[in-house]
Amino acid sequence: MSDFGFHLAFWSLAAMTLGGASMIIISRNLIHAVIWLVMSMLGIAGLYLTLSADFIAVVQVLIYVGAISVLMLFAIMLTPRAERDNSQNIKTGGPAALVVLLVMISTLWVAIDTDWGAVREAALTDQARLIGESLIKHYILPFEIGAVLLTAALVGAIALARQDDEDAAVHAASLQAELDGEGSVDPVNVVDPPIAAEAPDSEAAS
Amino acid sequence: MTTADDTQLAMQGTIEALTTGDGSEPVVVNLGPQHPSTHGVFRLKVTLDGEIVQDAEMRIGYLHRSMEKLAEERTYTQNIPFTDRIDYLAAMSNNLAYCLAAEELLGIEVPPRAQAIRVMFAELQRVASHAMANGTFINDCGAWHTPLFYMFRDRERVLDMFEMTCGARLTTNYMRIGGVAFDLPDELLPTLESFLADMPDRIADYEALLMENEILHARARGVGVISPEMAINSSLSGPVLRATGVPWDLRKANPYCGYENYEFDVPVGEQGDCFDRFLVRMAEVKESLKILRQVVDTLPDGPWLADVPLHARPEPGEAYARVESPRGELGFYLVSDGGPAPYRFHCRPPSLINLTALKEMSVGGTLADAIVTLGSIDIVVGEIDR
Amino acid sequence: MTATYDATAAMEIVNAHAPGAACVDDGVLFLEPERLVESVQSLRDSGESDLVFLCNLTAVDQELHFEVVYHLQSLDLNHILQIKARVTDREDPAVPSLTGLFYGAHLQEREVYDLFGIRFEGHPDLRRMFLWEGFPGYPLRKDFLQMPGQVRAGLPGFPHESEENAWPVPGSVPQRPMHPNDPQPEGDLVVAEESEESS
Amino acid sequence: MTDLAQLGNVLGAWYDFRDLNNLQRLITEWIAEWGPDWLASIVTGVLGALGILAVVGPTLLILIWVERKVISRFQQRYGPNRVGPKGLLQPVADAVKLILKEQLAPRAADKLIFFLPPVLIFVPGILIWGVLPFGPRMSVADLNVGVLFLLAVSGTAVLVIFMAGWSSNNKYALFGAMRAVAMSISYEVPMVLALLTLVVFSGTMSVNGIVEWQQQEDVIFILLFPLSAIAFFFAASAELNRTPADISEAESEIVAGYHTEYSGMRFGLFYAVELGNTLVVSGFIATFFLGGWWLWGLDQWVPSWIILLVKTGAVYFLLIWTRGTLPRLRIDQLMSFCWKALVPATLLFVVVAFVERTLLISEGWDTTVALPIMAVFNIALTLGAIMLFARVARPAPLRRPARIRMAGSDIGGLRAAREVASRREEPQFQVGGD
Repeated sequence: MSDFGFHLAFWSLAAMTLGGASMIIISRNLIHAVIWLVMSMLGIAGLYLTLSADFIAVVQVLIYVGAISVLMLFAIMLTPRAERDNSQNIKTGGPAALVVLLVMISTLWVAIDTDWGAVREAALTDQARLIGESLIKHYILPFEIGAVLLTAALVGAIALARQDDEDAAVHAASLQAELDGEGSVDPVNVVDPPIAAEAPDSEAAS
Repeated sequence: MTTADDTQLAMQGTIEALTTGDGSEPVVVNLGPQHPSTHGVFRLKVTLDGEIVQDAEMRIGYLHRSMEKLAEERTYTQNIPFTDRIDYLAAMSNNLAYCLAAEELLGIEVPPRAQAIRVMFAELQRVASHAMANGTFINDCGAWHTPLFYMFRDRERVLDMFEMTCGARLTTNYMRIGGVAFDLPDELLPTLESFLADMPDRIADYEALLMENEILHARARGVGVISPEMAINSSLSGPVLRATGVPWDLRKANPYCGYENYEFDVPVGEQGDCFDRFLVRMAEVKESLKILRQVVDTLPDGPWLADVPLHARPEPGEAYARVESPRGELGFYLVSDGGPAPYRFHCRPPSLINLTALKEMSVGGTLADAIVTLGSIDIVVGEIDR
Repeated sequence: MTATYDATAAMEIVNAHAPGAACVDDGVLFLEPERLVESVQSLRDSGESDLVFLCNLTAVDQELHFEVVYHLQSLDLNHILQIKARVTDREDPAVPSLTGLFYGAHLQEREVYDLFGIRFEGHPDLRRMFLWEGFPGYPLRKDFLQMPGQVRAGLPGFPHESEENAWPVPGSVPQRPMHPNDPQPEGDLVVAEESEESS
Repeated sequence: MTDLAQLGNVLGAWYDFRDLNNLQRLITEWIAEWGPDWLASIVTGVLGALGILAVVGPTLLILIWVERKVISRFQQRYGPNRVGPKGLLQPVADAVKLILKEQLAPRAADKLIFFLPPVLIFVPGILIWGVLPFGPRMSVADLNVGVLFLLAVSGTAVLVIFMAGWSSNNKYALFGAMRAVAMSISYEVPMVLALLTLVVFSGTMSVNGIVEWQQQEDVIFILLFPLSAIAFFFAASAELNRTPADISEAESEIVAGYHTEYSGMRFGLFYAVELGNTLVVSGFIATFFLGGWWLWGLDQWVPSWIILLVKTGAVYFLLIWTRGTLPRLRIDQLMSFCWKALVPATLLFVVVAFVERTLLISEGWDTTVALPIMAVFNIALTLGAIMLFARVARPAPLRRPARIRMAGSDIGGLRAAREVASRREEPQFQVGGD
């Protein structure tokens, strides 16, 4: 890969990644935010590719784009509609921005300060095999610990996903109150807008 | 789209779901009036929790033409074409039921040849109607139109026979008070013979294709179940009732047009689920073919229309005549005040009354089950709304 | 062959449970609307009549009163019985609902309510079915959209028949000759074309 | 005969048409003579993409015709036969109609996200072709992680479908999208496991590597791992939204699923990509399980890509066949079939593959003897697993047969019903059951 092609790829991918990341913060709609996140993830996957890490790139797409983002979308769809607004985060984001800025500066400082031993020779051709072998041969213990941890997480998730009756009761009570007071609801306002006004999230999750 | 009572309904559903410990919000989904599986302008409003149907409410009337009122201003003969439009997939049966009621009012004896022809066309209509019902039912189960097209072949042949007899395919207007409008054309009997010769093979094809189809079993077995007690209490009739195991067939119980002279059997199901309805219809087609065979073999000669004045004025009185239409008990209740037109013209629509139990059958199942159940009831919206 | 169940026998069964609730008039069993439910229940539950199947439920507008007509069928004994209930109040006609006895009455009663305006008291979901809520009037009543001067709704007679009932009196419903070859009405009948021009 | 052979030699000397890669190599070598080498790699990429588009575009049009024609034949009708000879121009006419049609968007739709999916859906739809080897050196990118790439790219399509369904602001569309997502997540598991069998056994994650392994060992994978092939076929048809698993666009239930609100060419794009995906997945099934471009030496004589296309066509025909024949399963049945039948079965075969691979590599069994034995063993195991599933995992209502009895002279109500039901004799008609 010549320098020009490399630079072209790097800068466009970097722009894609960072642009997507900023749009996550800016967009008010959580679903939009997830879609920008996906764009950012794809940019990162592309960056991996420019570093000849094709296995990592593909795994990035497989896991983050294909799985994690879908998981996030599911989580959003399962959230009550009122809590799906991204706008409050912007208002209370001052201190958070400060923290993020500090982290970013320190990371940048470390990145610039470190003497990166650039790989000049040809890229590894069989990374998947190497990664697999090192996982199974050299790092078998951490690998197994990770597996056990994930299994535990899976079981825990199922246990947590069981319905919490108290929450439901509170929610039901508030809805009932709303319904009781609904005698005076102006039917003109109720026809149609509930969906139209709330934009595309009709309720439901299968 | 959402209306005020939709919203209220949804909220009520939410509250119910939350208090019963299942925390998801219900959705109201309209199946119809324009929807691929409602077979007409029929609207089923289902409240869904995820995919589970919590409530099913039907909204009908999109095809309401007020036929019962219109019929009060037409003479008895002029009303016959209306009956075609009531159940346009079984026009012959409707013609027949109405003519039987009018004949009862007028006290007319129908010649034997006309009776046999009536039986012939009523049974042909049953074959055609069941072909349509079973085909669309499999379509509602998600098949990609193939069984439907297979069954349309048979229906097509029946409709061809209608066409050569009375010139119309769908809205036949063939029966008359006192008989039938035309005698059988010469080419009909050979056509019918070849039809009867081909059908057993066809039915064997369908059985091979559908009856042992595991996916069809999975979709239709144990779905839309109704008990025989509930079926009787809900006034269900036709294959829906017989699928529950109740052997009630008006052709046997109250023979008309000389059905008592023909040998046939009444198939009944066991579970009362959608698959049994499908099987009962399949078996009924076979029985109809049996009847047709006998009709062809014993077709009497003679006049095909009794001498009935076109301007018939029945004595004041009333009549309730019913036939076993492909969809169930189809009755016509006529009241005469001695005038030229019926004073009251009422049709007992099997499609509408069979829908009574739709909610019972579909609540608790999934959305897909509700569609299959609706398909298995075999509705004709023209008959529901009239 | 389905037999017609003897109305007198049915009357005896009903009167045994609800004395005086039933009477037979011209071979037809009439039930008193107030005690309709218990009367029909006795007919349904009695092993003798066994009328378990509600075939048909409809109504007839008899101009002065409504008749609600029930056809009840026994499947096992294979007989059918016609029952009528007279509703005399034309302003607010009401009969008790049979939905408690027959689930199958649900839609049929709604239909009658929709088209005749007869309320079925106790029906869990009595709304209009074919027509929309707020539709003016009840179409199957004989006085629905009756034109002033018209003697009664319906077809008064055949064209070739006697003079007085041949065609509507002038000023009533404008009618078009059914067919050009049909005998054309005489007199100053308002024909359709003319009425279109005048209106 | 000799003339033909000579002609073949002449042609082969100038340009070996069995391998279209030669053409591309000629071009890159020519560019390398005068241009910078980044230009060569860009031109190679563009050429590959153009090549795919040039294949995919017309193929899609033909496929629409083929599918409609074949389905019509299944359904005893002619199919399109008005536009052009044998109706061949029907897809073109349809495309023109779709392009000219007004493109509607619901007023309450999320406009940006609503407009993107028809375009975005093309990205995975085209990318996935990149790793399909049409010949020994004929794939746009012979990635070392080709199998993983295939899964990753096909996984992203779900996101686009979700965007389409959610942004339409239509309940049918949302239902379709959620069903598609749930289905895709579930069926990715048996799909991955089925491919894992091959990867473990052949020891490579390159798609071409898997074909080469089959070529080297003279065996096709469907013989070695039939259950994986079946599972992959079913999972693929589920991911492709084809009957019996087309619940995300189940016509009789949710109208058209996620693309209910798309009209005109927007719908056309979804439709085209769906067909294209069907074709490419057929190609991958042919590649993974039927030996791809290789066919017991025939690939020496016939261009490899023709062999692949023929195999692809066979698999595609199978997909059309199932679509034309079978009804649709319900979503819960599909889910339980996936998690309770396909996943354990494919997992079992992963274990089997591990063991057999160990026997071959570590124990040094002779492949010419061992592979046939393993094939027989695996086929027997597959049949056993299917039988076991049919016996044990069958849902309860299906285990009783459905019976139709003839009422005979018993006509009546409940009493007659009891009488008919209590009759000893065999029912007239009985289907299903164990």
